[in-house]
Amino acid sequence: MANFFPRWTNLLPLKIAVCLIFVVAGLTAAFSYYATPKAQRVGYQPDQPIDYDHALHVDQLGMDCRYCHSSVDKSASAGVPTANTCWNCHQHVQKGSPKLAPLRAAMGVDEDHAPIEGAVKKPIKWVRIHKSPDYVYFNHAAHVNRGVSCQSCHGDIHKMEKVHHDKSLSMAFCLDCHREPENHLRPLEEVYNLDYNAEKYLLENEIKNEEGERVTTQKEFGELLKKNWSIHPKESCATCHR
Amino acid sequence: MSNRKNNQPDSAVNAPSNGGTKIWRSLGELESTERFQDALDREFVDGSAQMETEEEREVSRRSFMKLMGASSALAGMGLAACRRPESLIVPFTESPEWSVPGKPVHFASSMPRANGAVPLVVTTHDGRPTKLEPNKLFDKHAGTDSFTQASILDMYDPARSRDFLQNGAQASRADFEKALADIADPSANIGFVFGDDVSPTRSRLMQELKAKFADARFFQYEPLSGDARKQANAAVFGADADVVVNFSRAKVVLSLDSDFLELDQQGSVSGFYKNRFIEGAGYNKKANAKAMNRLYIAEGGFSLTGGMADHRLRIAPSQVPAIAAEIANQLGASVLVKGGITLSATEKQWAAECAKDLKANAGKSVVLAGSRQSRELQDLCITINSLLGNYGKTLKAVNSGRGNLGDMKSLISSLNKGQLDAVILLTPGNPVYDADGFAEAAKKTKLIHLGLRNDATANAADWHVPAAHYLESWSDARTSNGSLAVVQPLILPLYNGVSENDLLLALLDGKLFDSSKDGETTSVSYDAVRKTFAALADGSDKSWLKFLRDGFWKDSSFAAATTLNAVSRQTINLPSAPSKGSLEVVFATDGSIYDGRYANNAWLQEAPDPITKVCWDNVAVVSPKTAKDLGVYDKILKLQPKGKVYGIETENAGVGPDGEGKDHANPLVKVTVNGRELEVAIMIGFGHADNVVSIALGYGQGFDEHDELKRGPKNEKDVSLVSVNRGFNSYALRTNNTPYLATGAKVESANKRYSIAMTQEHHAMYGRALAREISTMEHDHHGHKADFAAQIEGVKTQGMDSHAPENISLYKQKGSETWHEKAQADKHLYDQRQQWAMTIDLNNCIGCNACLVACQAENNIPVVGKEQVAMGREMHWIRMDRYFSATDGDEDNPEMIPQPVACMQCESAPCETVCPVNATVHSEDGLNTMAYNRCIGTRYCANNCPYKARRFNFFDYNKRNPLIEKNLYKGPGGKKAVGEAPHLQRNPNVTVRMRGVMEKCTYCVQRIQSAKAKVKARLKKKATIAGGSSVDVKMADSELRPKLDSVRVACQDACPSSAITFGNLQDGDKAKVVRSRNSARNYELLHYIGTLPRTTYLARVKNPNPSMPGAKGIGRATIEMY
Amino acid sequence: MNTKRVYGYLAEFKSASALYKAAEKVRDAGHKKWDCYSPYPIHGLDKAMGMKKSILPYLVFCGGTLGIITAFALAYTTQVVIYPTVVQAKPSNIFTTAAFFPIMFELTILFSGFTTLFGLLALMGLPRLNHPLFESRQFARTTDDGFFIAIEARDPQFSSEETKTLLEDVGGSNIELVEEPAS
Amino acid sequence: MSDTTIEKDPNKPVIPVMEREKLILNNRSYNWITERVCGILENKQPAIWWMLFIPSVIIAIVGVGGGLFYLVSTGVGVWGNSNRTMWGWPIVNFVFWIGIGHAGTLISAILFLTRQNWRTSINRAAEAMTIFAVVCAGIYPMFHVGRLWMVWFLAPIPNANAIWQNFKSPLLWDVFAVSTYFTISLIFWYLGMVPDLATIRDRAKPGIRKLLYGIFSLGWRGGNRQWSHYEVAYLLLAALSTPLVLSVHSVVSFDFATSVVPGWHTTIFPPYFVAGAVFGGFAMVLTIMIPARYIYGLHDLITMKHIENMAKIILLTGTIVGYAYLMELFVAFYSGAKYEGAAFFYRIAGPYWWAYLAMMSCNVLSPQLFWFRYCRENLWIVMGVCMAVNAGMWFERFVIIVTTLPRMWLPGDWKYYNPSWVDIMTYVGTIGLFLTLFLLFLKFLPCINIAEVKWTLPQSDPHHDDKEDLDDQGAESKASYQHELPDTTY
Repeated sequence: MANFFPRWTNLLPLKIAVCLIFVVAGLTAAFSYYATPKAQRVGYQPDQPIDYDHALHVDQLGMDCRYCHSSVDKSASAGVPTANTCWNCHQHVQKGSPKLAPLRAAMGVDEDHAPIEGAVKKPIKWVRIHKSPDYVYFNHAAHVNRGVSCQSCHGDIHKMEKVHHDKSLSMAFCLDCHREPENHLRPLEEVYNLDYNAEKYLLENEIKNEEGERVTTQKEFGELLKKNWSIHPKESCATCHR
Repeated sequence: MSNRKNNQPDSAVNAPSNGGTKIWRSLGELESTERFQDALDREFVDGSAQMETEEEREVSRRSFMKLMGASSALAGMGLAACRRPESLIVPFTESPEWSVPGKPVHFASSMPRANGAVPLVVTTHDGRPTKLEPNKLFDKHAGTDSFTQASILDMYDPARSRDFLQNGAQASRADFEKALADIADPSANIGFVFGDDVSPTRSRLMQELKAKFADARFFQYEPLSGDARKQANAAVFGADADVVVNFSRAKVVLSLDSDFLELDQQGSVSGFYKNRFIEGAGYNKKANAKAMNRLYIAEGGFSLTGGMADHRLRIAPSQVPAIAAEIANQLGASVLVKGGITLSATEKQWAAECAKDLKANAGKSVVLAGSRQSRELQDLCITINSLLGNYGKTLKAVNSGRGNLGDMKSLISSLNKGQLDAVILLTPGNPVYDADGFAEAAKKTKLIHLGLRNDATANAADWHVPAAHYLESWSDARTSNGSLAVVQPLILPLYNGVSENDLLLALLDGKLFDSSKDGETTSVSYDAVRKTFAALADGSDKSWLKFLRDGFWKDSSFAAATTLNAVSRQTINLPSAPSKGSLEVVFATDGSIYDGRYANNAWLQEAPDPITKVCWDNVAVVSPKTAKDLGVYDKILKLQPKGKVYGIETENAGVGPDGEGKDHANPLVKVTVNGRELEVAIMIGFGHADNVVSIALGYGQGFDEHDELKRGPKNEKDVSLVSVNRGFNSYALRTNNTPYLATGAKVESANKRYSIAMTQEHHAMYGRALAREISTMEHDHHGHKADFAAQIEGVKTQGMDSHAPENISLYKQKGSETWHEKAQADKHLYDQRQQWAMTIDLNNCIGCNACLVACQAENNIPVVGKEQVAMGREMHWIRMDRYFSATDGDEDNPEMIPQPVACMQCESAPCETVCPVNATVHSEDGLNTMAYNRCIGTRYCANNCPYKARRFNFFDYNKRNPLIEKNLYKGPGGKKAVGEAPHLQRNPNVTVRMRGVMEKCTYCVQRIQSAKAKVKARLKKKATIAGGSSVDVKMADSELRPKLDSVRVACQDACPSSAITFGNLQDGDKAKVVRSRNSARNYELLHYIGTLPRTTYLARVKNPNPSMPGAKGIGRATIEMY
Repeated sequence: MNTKRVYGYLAEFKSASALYKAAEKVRDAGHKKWDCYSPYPIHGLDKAMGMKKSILPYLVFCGGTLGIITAFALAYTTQVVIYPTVVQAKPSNIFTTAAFFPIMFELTILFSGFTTLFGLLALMGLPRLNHPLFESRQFARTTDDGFFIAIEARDPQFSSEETKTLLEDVGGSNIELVEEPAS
Repeated sequence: MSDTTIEKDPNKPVIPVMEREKLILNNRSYNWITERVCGILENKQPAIWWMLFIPSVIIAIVGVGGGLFYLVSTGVGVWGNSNRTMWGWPIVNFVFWIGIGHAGTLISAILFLTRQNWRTSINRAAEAMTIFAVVCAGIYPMFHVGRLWMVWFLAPIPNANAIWQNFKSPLLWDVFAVSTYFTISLIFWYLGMVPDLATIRDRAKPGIRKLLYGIFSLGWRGGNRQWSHYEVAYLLLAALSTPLVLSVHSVVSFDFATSVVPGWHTTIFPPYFVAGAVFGGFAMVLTIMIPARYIYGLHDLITMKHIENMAKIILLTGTIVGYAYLMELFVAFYSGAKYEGAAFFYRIAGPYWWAYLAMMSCNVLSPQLFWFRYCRENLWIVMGVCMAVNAGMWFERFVIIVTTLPRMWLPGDWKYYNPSWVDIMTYVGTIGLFLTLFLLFLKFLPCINIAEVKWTLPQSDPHHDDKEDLDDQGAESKASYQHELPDTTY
């Protein structure tokens, strides 16, 4: 009787094994990259009914975050401006600009701002970009009031002509900061100053720590603030989950 | 949504009303009824839809089912392209006043009730009322009962009446307005039937109506109103007089068959509880037995008041006057009792000693008669009180200002005489169902009914008007002590309902106010109420605003009434005492749904009856002896049922004769009385008077084809999914002459059984010192005496704790309070600012369900339905255990001790260590946290929880409506209950748990968190206002601590007896909770396991009168356990 | 079938003992690349063939050690270093190790098991589905009741004559020259 | 039996006293053994096989398939569990099956280490049983969780939540223990089978059979240079499995022993669970092997000696278990802890007294029959006792779990537990699944370890000088086996 299996089958098992290793490794890599919030969210940049330009309003016109997101330091949710907040300025500025059509619709007026009879004021429907899961209870006030800036989670909003999702906002992301808040803490006055730069700030005003040495880096500064304000972020579940 | 349309033939669009059982399948569908659409638009202007994607609108807020779905899908595909579905943020167009997105707003209002309005603080989210709290400004010791807590669900009841009905068929508002115009003819004889509550505005309008309609007659009806009591008081103190009790002055209280603590309130009870604290309400005094009041009660079946009583006399209600007479005579009256029982020696002694005690405390005592008891008793009660000189001291006769109103009897007679062209029913009662003979009589007139439910009366009436809930309407009311309280709307009527005042005003002005026009024109009721206020208090805007803010008007009260003439009752005639052959039937008030008006309230239906622990049904309760006499049980049942094993009878915690769990079925009996019959399930009630059958009222309003006893379909239109096939209608046995009790009843077994769902099926402590008890009286046990002080000291070592040492952990304890210094220094693990704890004072806890329901409202706890409860799957985070204990083996007269059990937040929590996925771990501030989104449902934690305080979502109780027959078991095929109105009640700060997740009490962590956030905001202001740079500002832990006792948990707020104390251990002695924990009465439940619970109990103290019969046995439930 | 490669000589023996004796002789003849084939392991044959002890145990020991280390590292880093949690008031430090023992043990076994499996396959040079010996018809009886000795052509001392005679001398029967298609 | 052996064996001096009972009777030849064993899977299966197979497949599909589908689609609520009794039948069945599994490993590993050659005839089937039992067991903890789709939370894989498992939880230990146990048993079983697969390969005609057996036998040649490694590897695996099998059931017992539940919180659990596992496992081996032996006429391979030895082990372990039961009671009584005492009192005399009675009589009393040689040798009795033990072991787990949880600390939450029809259906389903797998095993794999059995034959000793010609012996034996079958007495 001859060999039942041809000779080439001798190497076959080895080849299969090698291939398997590569496939599995590849899949793992792909999964661990694509299935993370980082890949899922970062860069998300939907079109808005009105392409509101943060760069223009904040960076050039120097508006404060709280003008529109007025409840950020009062409530858990930062709040999205109501139509009449926009209207405060735009009833005078950019009259009749086609970009602002949705706003006028919301206010029930026509191009030259004459109220339309019996118009139903349909609110503006903004597309949501930053969204933590329903079972996560993030409290804006609790953070901005303790020296954590908008920037830490939303990135350089003031440079964005069209807002996109900048940080992953995954649980790991939260934990990083809850474990080492010193990397993010800044003076309460500077929380809404998106151009803030720790080094620059520390050059301008001389700040000394306990030992009386001058603080120069964000880390040292953060440590100092953490100490002064006795900041101890929690890591236990109930901090965010209820 | 289409698939849901399919299993919903009558879509809300084309069939707006299909009787009581209509429910929306989804908010989306809900919108399509355009009336609700603009209700939505006006009320929660798209703002409420904030942060919901279109398809999310179907899903209830904060339900994270979809999230799970999404995330697992993502995990499955793991594609870069796949983002979460686009979602929208829809801000208001014009920001409404006060509203800050994500922040609740609180308003003061009050709930009108027969025995005095309840001042409330209402929490609203995005314009949706979500939670009711007692108005602590009004009375800082006041709480609310379960009815008040649950009343918010009535507003969102999907089966609530929404349409005008003409003879039960849908009609338009316009038609009704026309009909109303015809009726409102000045010459017409119109009868108005009000409820028992007192509303100044209504009283004022009544006068105006009198003026307009000369022949108008005014009646007052509630099925459980005590007419005898009113008449008695009227006879003595003048027409529509009322007597208000002031318990805080009373040292001795004698209740003659009155459950004045819960179902038969005759005045604010917070005073009574104040006098139960032996260490003072703030736990800041030394334990002092003298400080404690003493409560005597003579009653038939156990009531919660009876459970609190220091001395309880078990006697047939019909014979209570005999005792009363005995006492009266002891006090110097000379009343001759004809008929009835001849009091036994003990009973005589009981009365004598009680009388002595009362005399000794003349002027510092109160005697109360059950308000539904006979006129004889009422008179005797007044006699005794006046003999004791209690009037003007502990009792105050006042003029309620109701105006002289007729009762149901006179209404029916005048109907039969055909004297009324039209009757306008404004009472919360449901006369067609609950008033004997009304239905026939009403045929002779035009019946106009204003009500919240499509109940029997609504469907029988010529016209039914959908009422506005009290949270939707402008009105005012009087609290029990007569303070003027405001009833202000928190939301526009969801279904454009009509308030009582609107209707009355419509008759006056001839045009019905349309609440949908509100905003353009101010509500007419608003004007009316304000006018009344101006008349009674002050017309200035300032005081009006203060009134609205406080919710009540400080210096307002009833006008005092003067004693006109003394009672002159020389003889009383009693029905012969009940016997085996001719029993006595008591038509009891139901602890869950009162008189039946709350039948559609799922929370209340599922809340176990405080005494019988029966959910979703009512039963006939009899004493063990009577049960045996009736032949429904072959032997007299013991508290700890014995069982036969291997032929030997043992005390083996065996299954009772009715079965247990899902097999629990009670025998049916046929009750014949007043020449009428009723088949009703019967149950043993320990401590119940012999030969007396108590049947709670309010059930059996309608049945469909699924009914277990095949009683349906019957009155199907009168009920909703919640109230269909529930219990037995005992109104059928009741006549207007026997409103409270009927004698000469025959009861025989019907050889059938009916399944009953109970949350507690074992009623004794089985020799375990769980709910501990001591007595102020010296206690002598086999020679060794223990006085009060010694007993207090002994609390901690009752039961097993007297000899068995607690289990010691191998590790050095690291529970967050007891950590050793090194760990304490580690701020990462130990929180210097707050360590939370709770104490429950069994001395004040009466075992009502207020906390249970409040918790349900606060924490989005689902209802699971009768079958699931029977299987032991109820979701209440608080399990209200109540134990009977028979000291000296006197099983006929046991004591009753309640014990609410929720998660104890053990510092060394057995549940934590066994969770494989770290879903439940300890928090820095001593909470035993539960991360629902991490839980995979191994259920090991619940097994390892000695207190069985954890609840598991066996089904999607939130998503699948558990009330639809077998719906839960249909899985994906089942009907979804997503987006139903009750979901609008949900607390947005608490996750709605999905199927397969464990849940439990978390000390209302959402409240704790918001308190912390508040502190931070406050400090930020301080830091920035300071002027200098915030960098230099120092913030100490002490500053960062929430204000002393500022965090109040839901159950604590609701508790009417302030038995629950919650607070921060780090506040030290300043915190009430720390003081109460330091009390010697403080003990840990199951101390032996060494779980170091953060929730601890304070032992109950009984204050017996040493010379009373059986005084020795009182307060010894656990004291002799070793 | 013209070009064939010689694998070596295959001789059958009557019984285990015959094989044993033969093995000793072949060993003494100084052959290296040869092997005895039997339906079951014959005791002492290693000695008879002058083979060294298997090194497998050492591999497995390493595998096991790796396992216990992995387990401890995994448990310790996740529980103590990365995210310490407080459960039932238990410490999260080195004293927690006691709670890790079960998993450390299990992983030790698991890793050892895998090492054994793959180590064995490697040492036996399996899976190898095709082998010249399978060309021989009689060889199929090894797995039933045949006892064989095969001396490979690769063996330095192999020579078509002497090897054949050697096998005859040691009592081999139906001696066969095993060849396989070169292809 | 033994004396007949002596008659039938002329070429041995008859010294009954010294005679050591043979493992393989009638001096079978290698070839006979091969024929006999391979015959089972080469010839057509007897009708009885189909009669067993078809129903078991149906039961398995309906019970396990249907039951689990309903469960996952609808919710754990379809089981009888409640907030009082969070673990009911599912965990009872889990522990039951995992216990069954242990005898397999025990037989092959421990008996191998202790050089108990009589194991060779039964270890293959026993190991197979282990694998299949663990498969059945594995179903439960997996589908038991409330959110199956989240079960990957149990695996320590790095994730974006930066959160990990709780390595202090006995359940996590369980996950590791059971999966390890399954893997190792599988390796052990498979490696042991390689040479036999080769045998079948070499007997198979070219075709699909040859292909498959060829692949799975990995090209085994039976050269001594393979055997020597193989021997070592097998020894190592045995050495690994022995502590493993002890640890696994100890860990399973930790689920209970480490809790605070009265009646669970006892140090005696680990040893007593292991003993119980061995006990139940051996019973199950016998329940399966005795019919198989009869159906396939393996009397010479699985002799009365094997059966008797197993009966003795059952007697031993059964007595240990009985001791544990009594010890529990004594400790509970002696501790003076009210709750412990009550827990055990309710076991005996509580609402579930019948379960305790069943457990006691099946597990403690019935094995006592094995004190008598007659009972050990009467297969009907042996069968009966084994059946009783199987039931008894299930009741043991029922007693531990179900009678404890509904009567724990606070009388306020006491409630009786009833299983739902889904519980029952799924359990029956797993029995079907087990049988299905085992029957398939009989059909496609050598149910007896051919190589090792040959190794135990006297002529296998290299120094056993042989007189007779094996081939004839083999031929004759073949003949003998043809006419032997009818007059089989068992």
